[in-house]
Amino acid sequence: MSPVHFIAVPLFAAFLIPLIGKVSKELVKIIPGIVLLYLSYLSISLFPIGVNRPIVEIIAGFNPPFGITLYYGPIAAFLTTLITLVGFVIWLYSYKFIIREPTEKYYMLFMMLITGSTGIVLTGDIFNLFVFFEITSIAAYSLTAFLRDRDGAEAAFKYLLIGSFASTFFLLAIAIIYANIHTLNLADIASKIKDIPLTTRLFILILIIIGLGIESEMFPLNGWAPDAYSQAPSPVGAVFGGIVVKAAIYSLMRIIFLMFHTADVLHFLVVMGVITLLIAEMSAMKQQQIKRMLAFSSIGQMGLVIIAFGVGTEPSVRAAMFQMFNHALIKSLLFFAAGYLVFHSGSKKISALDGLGHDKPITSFFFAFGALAIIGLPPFSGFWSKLYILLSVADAGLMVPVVLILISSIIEAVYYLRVVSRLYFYKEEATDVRRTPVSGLVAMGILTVVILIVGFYPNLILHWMTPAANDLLDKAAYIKFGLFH
Amino acid sequence: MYNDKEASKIVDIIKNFARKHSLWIVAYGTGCGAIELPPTMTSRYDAERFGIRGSATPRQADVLLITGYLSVKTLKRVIRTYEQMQEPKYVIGFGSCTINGGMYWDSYNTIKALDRYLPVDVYINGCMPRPEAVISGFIKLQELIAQGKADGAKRYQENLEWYRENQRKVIKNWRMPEYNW
Amino acid sequence: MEINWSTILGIIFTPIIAFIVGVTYGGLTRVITARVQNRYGPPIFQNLLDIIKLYSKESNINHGVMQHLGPVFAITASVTTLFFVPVIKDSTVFTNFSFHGDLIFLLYIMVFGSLGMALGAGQTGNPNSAIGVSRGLSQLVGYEVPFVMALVAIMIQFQTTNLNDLLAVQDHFTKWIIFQSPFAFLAAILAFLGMMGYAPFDVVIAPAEIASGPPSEFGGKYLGLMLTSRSIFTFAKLVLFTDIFLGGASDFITLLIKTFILYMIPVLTGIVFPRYRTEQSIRFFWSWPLFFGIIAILVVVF
Amino acid sequence: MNSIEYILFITFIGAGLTFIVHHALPKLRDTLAILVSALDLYFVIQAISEKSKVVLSIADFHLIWKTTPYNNLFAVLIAVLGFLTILYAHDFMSSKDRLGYFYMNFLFALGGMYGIVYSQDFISLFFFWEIMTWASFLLVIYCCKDAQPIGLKYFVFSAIGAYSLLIAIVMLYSLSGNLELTNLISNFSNFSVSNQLIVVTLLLLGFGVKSAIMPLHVWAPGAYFISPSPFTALFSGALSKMGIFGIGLVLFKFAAQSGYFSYVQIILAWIGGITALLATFYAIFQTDAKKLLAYSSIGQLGYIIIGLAIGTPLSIASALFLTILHAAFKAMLFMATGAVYFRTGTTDMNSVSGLIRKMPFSFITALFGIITVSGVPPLGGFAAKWMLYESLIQSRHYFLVIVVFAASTAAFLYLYRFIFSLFLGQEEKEWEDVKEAPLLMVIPMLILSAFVLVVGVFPGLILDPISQSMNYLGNFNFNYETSVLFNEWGNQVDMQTVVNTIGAVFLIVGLIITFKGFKKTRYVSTKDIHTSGEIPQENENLTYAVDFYKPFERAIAPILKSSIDKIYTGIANNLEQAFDYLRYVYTGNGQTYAMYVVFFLSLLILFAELIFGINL
Repeated sequence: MSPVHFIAVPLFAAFLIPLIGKVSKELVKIIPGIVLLYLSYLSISLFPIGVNRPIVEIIAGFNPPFGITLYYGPIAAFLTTLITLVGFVIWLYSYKFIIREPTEKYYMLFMMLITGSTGIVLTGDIFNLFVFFEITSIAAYSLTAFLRDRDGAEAAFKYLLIGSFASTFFLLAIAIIYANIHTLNLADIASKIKDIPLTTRLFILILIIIGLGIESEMFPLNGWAPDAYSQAPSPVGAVFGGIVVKAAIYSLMRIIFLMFHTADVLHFLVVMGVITLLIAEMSAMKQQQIKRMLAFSSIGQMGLVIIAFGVGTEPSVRAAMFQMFNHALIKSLLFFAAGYLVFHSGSKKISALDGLGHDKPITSFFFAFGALAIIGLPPFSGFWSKLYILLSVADAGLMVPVVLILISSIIEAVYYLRVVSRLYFYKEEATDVRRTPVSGLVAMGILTVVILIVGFYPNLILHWMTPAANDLLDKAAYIKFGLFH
Repeated sequence: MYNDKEASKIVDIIKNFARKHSLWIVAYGTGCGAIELPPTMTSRYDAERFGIRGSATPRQADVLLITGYLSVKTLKRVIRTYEQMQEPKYVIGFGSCTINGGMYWDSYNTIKALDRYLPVDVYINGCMPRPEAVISGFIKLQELIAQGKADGAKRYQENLEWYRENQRKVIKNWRMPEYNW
Repeated sequence: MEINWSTILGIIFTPIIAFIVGVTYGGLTRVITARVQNRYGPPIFQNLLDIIKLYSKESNINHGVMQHLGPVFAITASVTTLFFVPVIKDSTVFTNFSFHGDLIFLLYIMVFGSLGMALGAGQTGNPNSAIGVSRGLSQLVGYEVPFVMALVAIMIQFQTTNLNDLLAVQDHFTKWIIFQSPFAFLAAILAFLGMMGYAPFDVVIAPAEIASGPPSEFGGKYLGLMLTSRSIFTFAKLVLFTDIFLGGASDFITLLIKTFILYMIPVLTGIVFPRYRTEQSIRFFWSWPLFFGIIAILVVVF
Repeated sequence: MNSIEYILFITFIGAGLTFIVHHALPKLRDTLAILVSALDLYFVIQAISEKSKVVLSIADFHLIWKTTPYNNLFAVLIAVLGFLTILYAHDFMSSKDRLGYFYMNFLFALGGMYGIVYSQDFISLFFFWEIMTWASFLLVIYCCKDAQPIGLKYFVFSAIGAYSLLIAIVMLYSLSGNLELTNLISNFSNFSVSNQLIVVTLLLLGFGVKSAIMPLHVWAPGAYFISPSPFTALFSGALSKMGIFGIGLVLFKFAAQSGYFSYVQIILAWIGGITALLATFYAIFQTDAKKLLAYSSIGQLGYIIIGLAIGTPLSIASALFLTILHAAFKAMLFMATGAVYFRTGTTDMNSVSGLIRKMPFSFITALFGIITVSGVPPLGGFAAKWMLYESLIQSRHYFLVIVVFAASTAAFLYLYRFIFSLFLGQEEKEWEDVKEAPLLMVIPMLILSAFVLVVGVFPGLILDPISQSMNYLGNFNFNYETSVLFNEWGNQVDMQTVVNTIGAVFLIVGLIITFKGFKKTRYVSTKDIHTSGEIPQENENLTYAVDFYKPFERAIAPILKSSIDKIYTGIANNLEQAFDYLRYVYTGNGQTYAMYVVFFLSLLILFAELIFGINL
């Protein structure tokens, strides 16, 4: 029972699934569920340990800095829990949603994606990070094109194009680092980074920012996102919004806080975050397709998270984590609901949603709920994280970002509420009532309940955020644990 | 002390005195007679001396002044106006046309004798009667009122059927609201 | 409030006197008008005869309870106004409740009647009545503003809102407020023209246009009641102005003289002027009277 | 568990339950809602006596609720109005659908308001402020498709207000580490003047939006117009009072400490005055009863804001008095209008007319309502207006008092228009078979009518709690008796004498006029009028309704030209256009995206030193 399972088990499952697919289709559908259930159980059971004292696993006997280590600290614990839980819910949703053959491929890619993202979160080695990154991205590319239609293929190609930029630059950065200080262990790099001459370090920083910024949807590197989100099947959208991006942002922040933790870099992050937020929300305003709208909205949310990270104080990082958590849940809920709404209305257009509130009352209710939650209205969980971000940003004395964030959230409110009122009030009579499959409803129900509970007891999450934030901010501790445990 | 019969008599005297000295006329300016009213009211023959003045609506008026011939169409309006007035109310037929049709004696669409359709209290003959005549007519009416003999309204009530009959005879499209008491 | 005989006497006699004086003034108006138009004119008690005649009408009609109550509202307002104005300066009988109310109360109770009247006229369903009411209310907004300005100026100047205090202030004729703040007087008297509703401000009851407007459906006892309340109200307003500007009156003779002089202002203007259109009269009230009012206030401030 | 906990708990749980009950067994839904509001009322009364306090630790904040006289005043207002409106809603809404939704949001709004008034710290205030906002938003868009843009406008403006509140809150937090009211009040004087001003301005802005002060009022007419009448009554009566509540708190707890208080007062007072005047002018030319009432209530809130801003004891008293009274009479008027709507299906003043004999109780309610609004004695409105004028004059605001007086005189116009068009005038054939509203709708109206009458005679009854809450706001003392009001120069007006006089004369004359010639006095229909002898046809329209105040409109034409609403709409449209262009940053073309990446890279490399600095 060790963090390794987080990577090994889904990877193994991923390889197993096609073989089983030959035997029975049903089993294929079941297995990921079991795996994710196990992983969530594992993550929850490991959680207290990881939070108290980081577990450092050593792969294949070599001690760090030579061997590959897994660093299971508080933040890793938190993120793995988040990933596995959201993953489980997504599986629950996909169970009835992904009816299109070949399902085993879908689940295999899904498992690989889980593997990759948990790996990104866990690994303590930068090259290993790159590898997991590739796993994730490749899985993501192929999931984007899963529907095998024209738009999907196009979106996947764009994603691949931009993604290849990302991996190239990231790899280049790693190469330069290795060439200079002959190590790949993050902790080790963090301790030695100062030996690299300044210009080289700047170059590395730029390469990393671009390489990881692409995956974490930083403007202007996020061109792939809207297409990928909107063309991929809905659960995949949830996967992107809930898992991939979170992992990417985590890795970006981890590297920046470890190696380039200076005021200027943080300011740069804040500025980029604000730009990302504003531009994303503004472009979301007039979108025609609902899933594109959701995509832009989640880019905006990422901008918010980047701002909060960029402020770089302990409460702000805490707030950022909390926001990541809320966003993962709420955006998944929205994607789930939107998935069935689109599926039912038979068109991706928002204008086609008129009066669906009467045809699909429960799904529409979930969508409305998610909309209210993501705008940041009480008593939903979104309110607290937004409040905390604002408080922390203001505490750092940055009033301008506060105002801009609020303006952006007014815009957000406008376009979400437009959709909601379309759902309920644009057509009064129900045309044909169709049921959403139980598994989907259960998935959405779970998310809703969690959102409400967290909305009323934010401490449930916040309580664990403080150590996580410290883990991210406290470079010395990371080096200490990462190198000699 | 007076017994209440005499008391009521005294009250009647006061009432009649007041009525006599304040006659508000609603002048129904049909035909040519209307032209005689302005001189009657204005400075030359100042009729206000006798408390005579025009009133804006039949609700406030006491005297209905029919100046000249009445075509059948007009009769309808006149009847309506008369019935909207408050009692006691008086009608003055003004000019020969109201008496016997005057120069319209053989016209196909004027009424000849106003008395068959509305209870006239005082006629002023002449074509046209001069303002002096008009004023003397008013004074005659005042005398009648003082003696309590100007009971046109009462007559109209009592012989309503007769009046209605006559009215219906000339007015073909009879669409009048009932005159409820 | 303590009941004593002087109060009761005042309550009984004030309205009667007010009625008689008001009616006589009404008659005088007609006589004077006649004289100006080179006529002989009616007897001076003509209005009294009219009112008695109207009461003695045998049949009456109404269009519903609001029309029935409209004139009652009117007379309530006028009598109440009268009761809250000290008719005779520091006499125990004729300063009825003037200590229990003040100018602002008077401002409001004065519109009370016209609003009640408007409700009554409204129920008749006669378009002319509605038009008259709309004109009247519009004009009300016109002349209330300068009037209030004048009153505010005076209130601030003498630090009181009670009429008796104002009377106490102007104990000698040099201290009359008409001399102390003439601009306030100008504003108020111009507003007074509108208040009395004689030409050129008689847009409300414009007999030739809208068949006497609001009262056009009122006849018999209702009209009589309206005329009664109008007589009383005229007197009340005159007394109010006398108290505010002309230092009140300590006996009836002075009261009659002062009120008569005041009364002649609207009457004489009314005789010689044609009628304004409604918006013209509103604009008039918002031009010169407003200007005088502002001057009055500024004079007080600096 | 003490009363406040009960109140919040019951209301929110009740809200959820009604929604569920609506789907399970709809019969009980209304009863449940009424029960909840009744319980709230009971516990609010309880809370007054027991002085309860709640501290709830949530997300490392302490949310504090406490009963102070000021809070109780508003809480009672909300509770009573909520109870009556829900009672009214039972019949009014009976024919509608989505009732679970309606009642749930109704109770959520109520709960939000309770949370606001009892809150003693800014987090809980904001928390419930937002709940109230979205609940009311959902009720505004309740009816139909047309309501959507209006509701959105309402939400956007509320959001602007709420977020300016939030910015202020955030500033306060960063300035003085916590958000408890008592704490902030004591620390406030330590802040720098600029900070004080900014915070106060933002707070006033935030609260001002809800109470629809002039430049930010544009949401109100639409929202009041489109929302279902029972909620409109609550909306204008209680919900907009939350703004007043906040403004009072800000002015006398915070702004009073800063050196610039007098300027704030002047500016706010004039804003209130202009609001009152312009809103009245706009109200005069409305053709829909509910829009008219909406503008009217904007104007009334203008008076209240003036009263608060002037800040003399009498003026504050008048403001709070008017707050309570406005809740009552505006509820009455909206309920009466709702009753008309319930029976005729429209509130268009050009089409409805002559309902007085069909709906006498609604007429009486409307009559009392307009008399109270106009401030004519003997009803409650007079006391409030009187105190306001006196305080304005005695605090030497000469021209403001003129503005206010002009506004309240002009108010007669729209009030008469309202009652004339709906109830008086020609009794058209179209509305022959209209009946009086059902009992449960009439009862609340009559209760409120009785209330304004009693308050008119004995203003002291209301002035007692008001003076207590004023002592909470600061040491404001003023002189009054149960039925006598005094101004600061010692002049008095004795309501009882007034009422006795008026009553006596009215009674005597009324009896005389009724019984003189009783037999020969008869009722005639409104068709039997002086029409120069012409006999009006059955379908002939004799109603004078369209362009009722044309002459006045001509007189004040220049004022009406400007419309703030247009400006806002223009801004919104232009912004949307801009966004529409801006979204083409994402061309959907892979090469462009790749180009972005390259550009960004080159940018960073070029300005690396500049951006990331040298101390990396």
